[in-house]
Amino acid sequence: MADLKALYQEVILDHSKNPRNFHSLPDADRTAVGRNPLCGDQFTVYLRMDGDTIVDIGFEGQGCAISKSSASMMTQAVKGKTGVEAEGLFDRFHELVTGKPAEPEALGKLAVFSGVSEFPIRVKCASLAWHTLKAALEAKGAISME
Amino acid sequence: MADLKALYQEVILDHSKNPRNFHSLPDADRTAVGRNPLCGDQFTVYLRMDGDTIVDIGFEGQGCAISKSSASMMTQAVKGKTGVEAEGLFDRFHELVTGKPAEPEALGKLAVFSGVSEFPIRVKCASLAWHTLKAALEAKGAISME
Amino acid sequence: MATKTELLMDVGKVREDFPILKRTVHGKPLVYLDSAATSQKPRQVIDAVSDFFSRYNANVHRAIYELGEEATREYEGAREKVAGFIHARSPNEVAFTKSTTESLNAIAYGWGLKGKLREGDEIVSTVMEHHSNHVPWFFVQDLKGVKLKWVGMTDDGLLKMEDYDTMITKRTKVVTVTQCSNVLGTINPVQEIAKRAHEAGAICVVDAAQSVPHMPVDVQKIGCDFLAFSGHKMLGPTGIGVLYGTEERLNEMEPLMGGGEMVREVHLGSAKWNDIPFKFEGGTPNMAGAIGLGVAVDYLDGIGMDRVRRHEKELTKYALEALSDVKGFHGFGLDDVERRGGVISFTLGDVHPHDIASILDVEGIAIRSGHHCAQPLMERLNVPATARASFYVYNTPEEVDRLAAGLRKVLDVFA
Amino acid sequence: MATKTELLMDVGKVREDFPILKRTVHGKPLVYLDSAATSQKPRQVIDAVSDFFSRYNANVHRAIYELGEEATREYEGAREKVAGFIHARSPNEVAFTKSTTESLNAIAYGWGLKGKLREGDEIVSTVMEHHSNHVPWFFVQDLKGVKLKWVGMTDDGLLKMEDYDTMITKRTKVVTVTQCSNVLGTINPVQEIAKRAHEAGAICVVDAAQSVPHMPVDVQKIGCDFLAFSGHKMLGPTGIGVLYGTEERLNEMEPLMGGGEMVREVHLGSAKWNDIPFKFEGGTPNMAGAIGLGVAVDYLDGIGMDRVRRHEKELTKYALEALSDVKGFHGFGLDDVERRGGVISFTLGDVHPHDIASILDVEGIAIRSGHHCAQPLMERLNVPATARASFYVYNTPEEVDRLAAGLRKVLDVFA
Ligand SMILES: Cc1ncc(COP(=O)(O)O)c(C=O)c1O
Ligand SMILES: Cc1ncc(COP(=O)(O)O)c(C=O)c1O
Repeated sequence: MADLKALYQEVILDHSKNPRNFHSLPDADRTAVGRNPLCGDQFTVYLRMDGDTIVDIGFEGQGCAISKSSASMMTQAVKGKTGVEAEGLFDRFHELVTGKPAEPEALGKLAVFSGVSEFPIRVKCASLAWHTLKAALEAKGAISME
Repeated sequence: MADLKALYQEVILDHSKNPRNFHSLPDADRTAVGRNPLCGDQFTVYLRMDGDTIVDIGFEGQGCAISKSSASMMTQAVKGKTGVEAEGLFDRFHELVTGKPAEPEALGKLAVFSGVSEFPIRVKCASLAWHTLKAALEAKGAISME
Repeated sequence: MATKTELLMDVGKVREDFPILKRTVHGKPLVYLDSAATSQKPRQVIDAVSDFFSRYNANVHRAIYELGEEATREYEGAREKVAGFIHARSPNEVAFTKSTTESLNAIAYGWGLKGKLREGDEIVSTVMEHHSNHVPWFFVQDLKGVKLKWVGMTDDGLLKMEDYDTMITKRTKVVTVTQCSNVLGTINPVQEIAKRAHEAGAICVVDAAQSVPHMPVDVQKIGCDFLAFSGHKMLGPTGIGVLYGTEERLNEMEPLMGGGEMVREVHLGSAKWNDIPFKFEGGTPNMAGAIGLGVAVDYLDGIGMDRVRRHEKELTKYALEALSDVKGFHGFGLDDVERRGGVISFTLGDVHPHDIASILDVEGIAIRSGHHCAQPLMERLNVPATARASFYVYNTPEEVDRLAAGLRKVLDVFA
Repeated sequence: MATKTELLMDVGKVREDFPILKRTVHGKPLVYLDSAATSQKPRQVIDAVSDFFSRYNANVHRAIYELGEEATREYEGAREKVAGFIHARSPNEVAFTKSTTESLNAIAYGWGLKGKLREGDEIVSTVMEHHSNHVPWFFVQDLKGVKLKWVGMTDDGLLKMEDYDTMITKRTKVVTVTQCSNVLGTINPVQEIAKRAHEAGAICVVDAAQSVPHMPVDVQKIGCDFLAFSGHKMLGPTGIGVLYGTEERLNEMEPLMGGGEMVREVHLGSAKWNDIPFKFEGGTPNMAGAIGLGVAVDYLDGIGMDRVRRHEKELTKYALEALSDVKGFHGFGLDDVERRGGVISFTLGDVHPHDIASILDVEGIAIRSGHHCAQPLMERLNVPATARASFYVYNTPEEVDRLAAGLRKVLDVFA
């Protein structure tokens, strides 16, 4: 049976209620909007870059607990990383939430999202912010997940 | 089992091969075209009237053996009759081919079409010319049976 | 208020007919509360579809052999049943489409865009419509320069009837409205709206996707010109819908789809249309779907639409009370079940509807969350999304209790 | 020539899967020779449809619960299977419609009328088309002032390829053609035609209603821009069709139907479309139909389309010989079975096709008579109607023998 406790871990609930870096960046040099039309979720991700390094990141928008907490924890995880590193992290994260974790240890705190893999329909929620980050890094303005 | 011999009686085959009154009437004062888009059948019925009496009738067109022989025998049956009589005959005929004959004796030779009642799909064939006659009497130019 | 035993008597027997209700989800017996999206199917309908494919599958209308005759008889029989069900004057007023959506597009293109509408004409709609009754009219607006207006809504979820006074003008050619909101359950006074439309010389189009399945609908009493609904929401198969129109309207309407069956004559570059309703059924129709829908109509007739409506009314009443006991439950729409159908949209504290649905799913309870294809209404309600539970003939008060318990579980998770 | 035993080996096993083939008509075992109109269904497909309704019936895409997830997985799985079957580059190039007819209308309206076509543009079609590939283009002609031209046909039933030399001009925007004639069985050189279209900067639309069910079809090899076919002609359920288009074409195409599912955002008066292929799937799709079609594709893949084609080729060859022995038999189309599909249109002396079909029906044999929704072709052939026998995976040489015997019976009746 799918394990709700594993999905809605304390950390996740905490981040969904008190999202970190939950604000725009007035001096952002990259921005992207990500939407999940399935549930109406929508986030904007703001980046301030120094060369290839994400020196600051913020996000705004609305979504379910999984998408919001994932966005929040993502901002913490990628701050200070290069774009390439961030995308690598996304790959690991995606493996985790789809139940095929190759290097879970590389994920650190993000490992709390392992419960998502039992809820395939929530994979999109968990990865929405990441897809949006990727779009921002690649200078695509908007993405949509169906 | 449906009886083919009853459907394709000698008389019917004869009329289908040698249709009577199979020509237009140059001096027709009523004309109508009847179509059965199901099979591409199409007949034109020409009437010359004296008051309410059908003094002459002809038909042209193409169709299956049932529709053509029915048209042919119809022309014989209604010549000299009034429009009202002809429509009464059509009612009897329709009862016959749909298997509910109320006064079969009134039909005379037309009784050979009783076999049609076992082939519901052919009812439209058998009655196409009659519907066209009715349309001509009512001064409707064209009818279509679906 | 409905006592449980009172309701259960019939429903227990009805439930026996729905194979899917025997299944479990995440180890729990399924509680299906999403019939407004699509209904479940009784075995009578499932068997009718199988039976068509196993015994007399053939193309209708054009086959001159036994199978085709049987298929045509059943297909046209289904049309008669549907016509009778909505009290159409004649089966000729019923055309089969694939869905409410196709029916509404057929009207917008066929009567509107390709037919009667001219630049400057006006269409009066409402803020309460499903996307399927919005977007087709946007096409007409964009391609024909027709102006759209939308009647507003009170905070209770009622149409602002007074808006019709100002919005319907002599330029109004179409008044379109949903008979029952798929979000709020509000039952709109379509008879009154049709009357107002006609007084102004406009036609009235009714989206009956949420009404025909759930309550007695009489197109003659409503007096509408067109009415659209879907088979899959009324115990029927998927891929079959109904376009009802009065003979007069259907005769003046152009077909949306060109193809086989809908023509009388085709020459290179020109064609003559078949008679109604066939001219709206281009291509090989969904025969199994139509025949299955006919059986669904039989099934509903067997229960009686008055009974269906009463059952849902009692269940909704029971649910509104049971759910209002849940902390943080906020229901949208009217309290008065006489004026609403068995659809309850709600929020629960600040838990996102998506999380509500996910947690309920683990409890075996299927509800919907999102914008319910009614974004303009969501904007009006000023919420990004709601959760929605909706009822049908097979639902029970016990299932409502399980929903209430499920919502308490949601609160636990988010405590 | 095919020996009977050679063919029967596989076919006997295939026939076991089709429940309808066990039935009798007028007391005789059914001989179904009308698969070009609609095919029969194997129990695998029938069961898949029942199974959907009995076990996991739910709306796809928007349901956030187990049933909906299962339904979405199977529905999208069906899309992948169909995409693989025709060698599309991606499942995104496959949209589900209700039929070939809807697919062709969707192209004519969505890419043509509402999209890329302008007054004075030209469309090159052929005299061989089914009404479903004629009438939608008449709409574009009438509403947009586009000019239509039709490539002619030789007496053998081949397209006059040289007509393309003169008819395709720099004003040509669309070249549309059926891959296989539903009357003559002629297989047209669509790859060559697509090439010519592209050389002139036009797109190529292929009506594959009679090809995809009967032979290997590779959209990339053909190089067409759009391709349309129906599930019901390829062992699948009724009410499901396919619109294939390259990503580029689908992206530049407007949707035919507005409604739920096909939008990303809706505001009062405006909407943004969803991504391909969803923007072409307005309204609740025929989920059972799509899933059943996926299983039909599995079934055909299990046999192998090369085998299907070979079987029909051998059967057609056998039939052309067997029937030519019947007095008065006149077959239309090519003798060379390499260039034709398993469709034989014929006349028998001066017996009207309707009478032929009626008499054969009494013998348990189902064939078609009429204009086969190809009146312009009938005019070209200068016949009001033909009789037509068509074959599929479940037909046998014995059935061809019964057809020949049936035709002799027809002659007896009319002797
Ligand atoms: C060549 C051809 N095109 C189009 C169609 C139309 O298919 P449907 O009726 O499934 O839309 C058919 C079948 O009737 C056909 O044979
Ligand atoms: C009010 C209303 N109108 C239209 C529709 C569209 O119905 P369908 O998706 O069957 O075309 C729906 C259902 O989704 C609905 O609830």
